[in-house]
Amino acid sequence: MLDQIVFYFFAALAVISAVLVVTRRNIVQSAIFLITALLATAGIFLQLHAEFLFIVQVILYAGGIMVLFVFVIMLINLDVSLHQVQFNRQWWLGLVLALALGAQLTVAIAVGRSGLPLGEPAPATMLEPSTELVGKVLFSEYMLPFEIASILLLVAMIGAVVMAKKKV
Amino acid sequence: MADQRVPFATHADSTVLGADEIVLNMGPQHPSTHGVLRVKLRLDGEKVIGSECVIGYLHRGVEKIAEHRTYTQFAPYVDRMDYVAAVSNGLGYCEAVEKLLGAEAPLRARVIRTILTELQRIASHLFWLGTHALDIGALTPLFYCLREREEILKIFEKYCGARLTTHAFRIGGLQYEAYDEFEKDVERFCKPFDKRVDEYESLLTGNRIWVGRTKGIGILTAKEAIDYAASGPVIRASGVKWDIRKAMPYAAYDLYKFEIPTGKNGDTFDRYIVRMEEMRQSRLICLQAIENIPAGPIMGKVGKVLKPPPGEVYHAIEAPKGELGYYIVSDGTTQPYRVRIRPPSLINLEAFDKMIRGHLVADVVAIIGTLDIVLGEVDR
Amino acid sequence: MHSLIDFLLTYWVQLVCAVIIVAVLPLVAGYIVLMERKVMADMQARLGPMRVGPHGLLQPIADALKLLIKEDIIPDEADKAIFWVAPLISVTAGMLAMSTLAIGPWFQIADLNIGLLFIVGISALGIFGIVLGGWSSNSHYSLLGALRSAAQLVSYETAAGMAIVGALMLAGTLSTREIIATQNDYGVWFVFAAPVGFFIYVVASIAETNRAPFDLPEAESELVAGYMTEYSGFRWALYFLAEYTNMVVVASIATTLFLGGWLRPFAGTRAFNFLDFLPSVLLLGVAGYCFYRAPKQPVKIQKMVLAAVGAMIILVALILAAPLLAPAGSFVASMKAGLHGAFWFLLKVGLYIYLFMWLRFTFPRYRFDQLMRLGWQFLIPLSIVNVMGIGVALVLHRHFGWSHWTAFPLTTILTLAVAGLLAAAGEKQEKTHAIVGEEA
Amino acid sequence: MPSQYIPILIFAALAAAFPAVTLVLFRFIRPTPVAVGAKLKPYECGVEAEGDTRGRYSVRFYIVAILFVIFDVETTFLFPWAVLFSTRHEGFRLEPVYALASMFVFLGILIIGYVWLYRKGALEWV
Repeated sequence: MLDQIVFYFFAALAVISAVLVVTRRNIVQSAIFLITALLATAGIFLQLHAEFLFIVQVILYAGGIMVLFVFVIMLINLDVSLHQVQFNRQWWLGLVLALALGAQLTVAIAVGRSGLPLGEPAPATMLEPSTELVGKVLFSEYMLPFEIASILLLVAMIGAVVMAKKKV
Repeated sequence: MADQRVPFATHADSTVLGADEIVLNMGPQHPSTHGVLRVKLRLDGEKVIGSECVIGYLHRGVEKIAEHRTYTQFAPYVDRMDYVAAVSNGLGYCEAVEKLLGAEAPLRARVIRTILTELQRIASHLFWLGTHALDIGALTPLFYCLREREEILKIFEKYCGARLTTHAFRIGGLQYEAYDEFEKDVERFCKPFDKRVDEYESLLTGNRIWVGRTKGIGILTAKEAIDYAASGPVIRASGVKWDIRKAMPYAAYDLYKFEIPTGKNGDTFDRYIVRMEEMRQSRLICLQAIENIPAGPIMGKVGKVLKPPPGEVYHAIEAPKGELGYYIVSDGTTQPYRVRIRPPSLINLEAFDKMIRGHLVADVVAIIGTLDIVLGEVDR
Repeated sequence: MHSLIDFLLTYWVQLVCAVIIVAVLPLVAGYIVLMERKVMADMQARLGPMRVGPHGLLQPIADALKLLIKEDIIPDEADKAIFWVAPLISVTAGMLAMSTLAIGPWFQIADLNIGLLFIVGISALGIFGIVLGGWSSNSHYSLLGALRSAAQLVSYETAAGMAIVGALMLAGTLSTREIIATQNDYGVWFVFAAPVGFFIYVVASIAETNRAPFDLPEAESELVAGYMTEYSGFRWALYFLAEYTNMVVVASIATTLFLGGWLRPFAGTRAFNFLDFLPSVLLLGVAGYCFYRAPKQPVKIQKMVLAAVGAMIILVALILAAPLLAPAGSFVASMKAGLHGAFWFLLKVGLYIYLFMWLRFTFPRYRFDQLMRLGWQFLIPLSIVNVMGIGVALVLHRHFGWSHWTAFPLTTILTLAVAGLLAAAGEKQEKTHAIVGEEA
Repeated sequence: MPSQYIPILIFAALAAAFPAVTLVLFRFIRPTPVAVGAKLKPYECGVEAEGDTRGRYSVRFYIVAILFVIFDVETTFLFPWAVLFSTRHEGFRLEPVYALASMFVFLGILIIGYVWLYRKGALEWV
C-alpha cells in the first residue's frame, strides 16, 4: 500500500517535471524541473531496492551533470533565448513519434509481460548489501569495461578541454 | 512580445561559449573602497581589462573655503582631509603659512611637533594595516592595530583634548605645552611597540596566503612611480629613496637619525613591508626625540592677526601617505588668495589603473588598500 | 488507524530523532554563531556580544526573533519564484544530509547501507540553492558569487570524495555505524592510519562550506555578500542556517570517518576507563565557572539566568555520571553507551568546528585562481596518491604480512613526499602562470 | 521501499516543510513590505547597474564543471571498490593484489589525462 503510494508519487513527479522541462520558456526553470525529474527517478530506483544506483543517480546526475547544465545555461545569454521562437514547426512529427513510441512500449509490455517480472521486486534480503553487489560484479565480470571506462573518461577530459580552449 | 522574438539563426553566435565584457561598479557604497570611491571595472570573466576611478562623492570644497577664512580660521579645516592623519595635515599647513610669514616655530615646538607627527604616522599606518589586512580577508590584525592606535589617540587626547581631528598645532608654534606625563606616555607606547609590529608581521609576512595575495600584485616600477608622481611608501616600495623628511628637512627631522626603508619590486608586498618598517623607524624617531625635548617657548613671534606679505609659497611634508603639499598665494590680506593642496592619496590613486590592469577582481581591493587612500583627501 | 499505530511503534525512535533535528538545528546553528563571535572576540582582544543575557547567552534567540520579523524584500527584477525557493533548497539539502549521521549509538534516523554516500550526495545538492539564489537575484555581485561558489564547491568535492574513499578502504563499509564500529575493532581512529587523507578532508571541507580562507563566494571585501547580496531577513537567515548546517555535516563526516565517531579516546583500553568521568568533570568545571561569574553580573535577572545555566549544566553532568555510578546491569547503567556516545561525538564535532573558526580568524583569504590551483593541482592529485598509498599499505599488510606499524607510516611518508613534489611543482606553475599586469 | 528509508522520507518532508512553513507563517507578523523604487533595485554599490546582469560569464566555469563531472564519475567508481577492499561481507571481498592492480590501471590512465591537463595549463584559472 505504502509502496504503491510512494511509487505513484515518484512516477507522477517524474512525468510531470519532465513535461514541464520541455514546456517552460525560462531555461532556468526547465533546469530545476529536470533536477526534480532526475531526483524522482532516483526515488524509483530506491524503491526497487537499488540503493547504490539511487545515490549514484543523485551524485552524478542531479549533482554533477546538472551543475554542468546550470553552468552552461549561465554561459548563454538568457534574455536572447527567452525571446526566440521555439522549435515547434514540427510538432506534428513529434506527436506522431511520441504516439508510435507509446504504442510500441504498450505492445512490448503486453506481449513480453511473462519475460519482464514487473511488480515483483526481488526479495529484500537478497539485495541487502547493494554497494558490495554492484562492486563485486563490476570488478569481476565487467573488469574490462570498467578499465575501458577510464579510457572513455580520458577521452572526454581531453575532448572537453580541446573544444573549450579553442573557443577562448 | 511577438515583435521581440527574433529568428533563431541571427542569434546563433550568442550561444557560442565565451564571455561578455561586464561593467562592474565597485563603490561608491562598497565595503572595501575605503570610503566613497567608485571604481568602474571592465571585466573579462574575472580579469580586469580596464578601470576608471570616479571621485568627488566626498568633495567639500576645502580649497575654496580657505579663500573666505583667515589663515588661523582655516587651520582646523585641513584636519578633515586625511582624517586618519589630522596631525600631519595640520603640520603641513602651519609650516606653509609660517614660511609665507617668514617666521619659524621655536625648537621646542618643532620637537613636540615631530613627536606628535611621527605618532600620527604610526597611527595612520596601523589603521592602514588593519583595513588592508581586512580587505584581503585577515580579520584579526585589525583589532590588534586598533588596540595600539587607541594608545596613540589617548596621547593626542591628553595633549589637546581631541582624538581624531586634533587641530594640534598653531601657526607659529603650539598652543598647548606638553603635559606632565607626555614623555612617559610616549615612551610607554614606543618601548614595546617594535614587539607589536613583530606580532603583526608574524600573522602576515610569513603567511603563504598573504604572500600569494600580495607578491607581484600591482607592480609599479621606479620609472612609472616617478612618472605618476607617486610619493610616500608607494614610491619608496618601487625602490626610489625619496623622503621629504630627508630631502627637505622640516620640523626637527634633521636632528634625528632614521632610515628610509625602500622596496625592490614595487608590488603590494613591498609596500606592506615598507610601511611596516616605517612604523619601526617612526618609533625610533619618537624615542630619540623624547630623550631630550629642549626647553624654551612654544610659540614663535607671529602677530595676533596674520597678514603675510603678498607672494606665494609651496611647502610639502612627508605625510603618512606621501607628499602633502600646500601651495598658498597671499595678496597681503588676512585671507589667502588661493590655497591649493597636493594630496598624496589623489596623486597615488592615479596609478591605480596602471596597477590593476590584467589582474583579477580580488586584486582590486588589495591594490586600493595598498595605495592607502583616504577619500576625504582625494576629494577634498 | 491500526496501521498508523503499528507504524509509530516501529519508527518512533527515528521520528523523535527527526523532530529533534529539525527543531533543534536552528538553535544549534544560532549558538554556533554565538560561539564563533565569542571565539573571534577572544582572539581579537575584545569581549564580543555581552548585552543580551549574561555574556550574550541569549543573543542567538534575540537574533532569530529579529530575523523572523524583518521586512521581507524581494527585488523588482528578481525571478520571484526561484528567489523564493532557492534558500529552501539549501536548507533542506543540508538538513537531509544529517539523517544518516550517528550521533552516538542511539541517536540516528536511519542506518543505511550507503550511509556515507547518502550524506555526500544529498549535501552536494545544496549547490543548487546557491546558484539559483545568485542567478535569480539579477545582480552582478550575486551571480558572480554564485558562480564562484558553485565552481569552488565542485572543485573541492572530488578531493573530499577521494579523501573519503581513502578512509572507506580501511572501513570496508559505507554505513556510518559500522565505520565507527570498525574503528573500535581496530583500536585506532583512521586519522592515525590515514593522516594525509584527514588533512585533505579538512581543507576540502572548509572550502566546501565556504568558510575562510576559502570564503570567496561571500568575500565581503570583494563581492559584498556574494550570492546572498540581495537576500535579507529570514531568507538570508535560511542561507546562514544552511551554511552552519553544512558545517555540522562536514564536521560529523570527519568525526565519523577519521576521529572515531562516538568512541571515547582509548575506548578499547581498560586502563583508560577513568576517562569515562571526563565528560562529567568537564561539565562540572563549566558549571563552576558559571556560578563563579553569576554574582558578577550587573543585573539581577542576569545573575539568575547565569545561575540557571550553571544548574542546567550540572544536571547534564549528573545525567552523564549516573550510568557510571549505577550498579552494572541496571537500566540506568545501560544508558551509558547512548549518552556518552552522544557527548563524545558532539565534543569532536565542536572541536572540528572550533578548528574552522581558528583558521578563519588567522588566515587571509585566497584569491580565486589560487583557490582553484590549490584544489585542482594540489589536493586532487594528492588525494589520488593518498588512495593509492593506503591501498599499497593494506596490500603490504594483508598479502605480504607486514605489520601495521611499518606499512602505514611507510606509505604515509611516501605520500608526504609526493605532496612535497606537488607543492614544488605548484610553485613553479605559479611562476609560469603568474598573472602580471599589462604593459602600459 | 527499503524500510530504513521511510523515516528518511518523513524527515525530508519535515526538513522541507519547516523553513517553508516558518517563512509563510511569519508573514502575518512581519511588516508588509512597503518598499518601492530604489529599495527594490539590485545592489550595485549605489549606482545604476550597467549592462546585462545575466550576461555570459567566463568559459572557465564550463571547463571546471566538465572536469568535475569526469572526476565525479571516477570517484563514484572508486566508492564500491574501496568498500570491497576490506568489506566484512565474506565472499565479496576482493583479493587485495588483484583489487589494487585493477585500480592502479584505472587511476593510471586517468593520471595520464591529468598530467596532460596539467601540462596544457587547463587547470589554471586564468
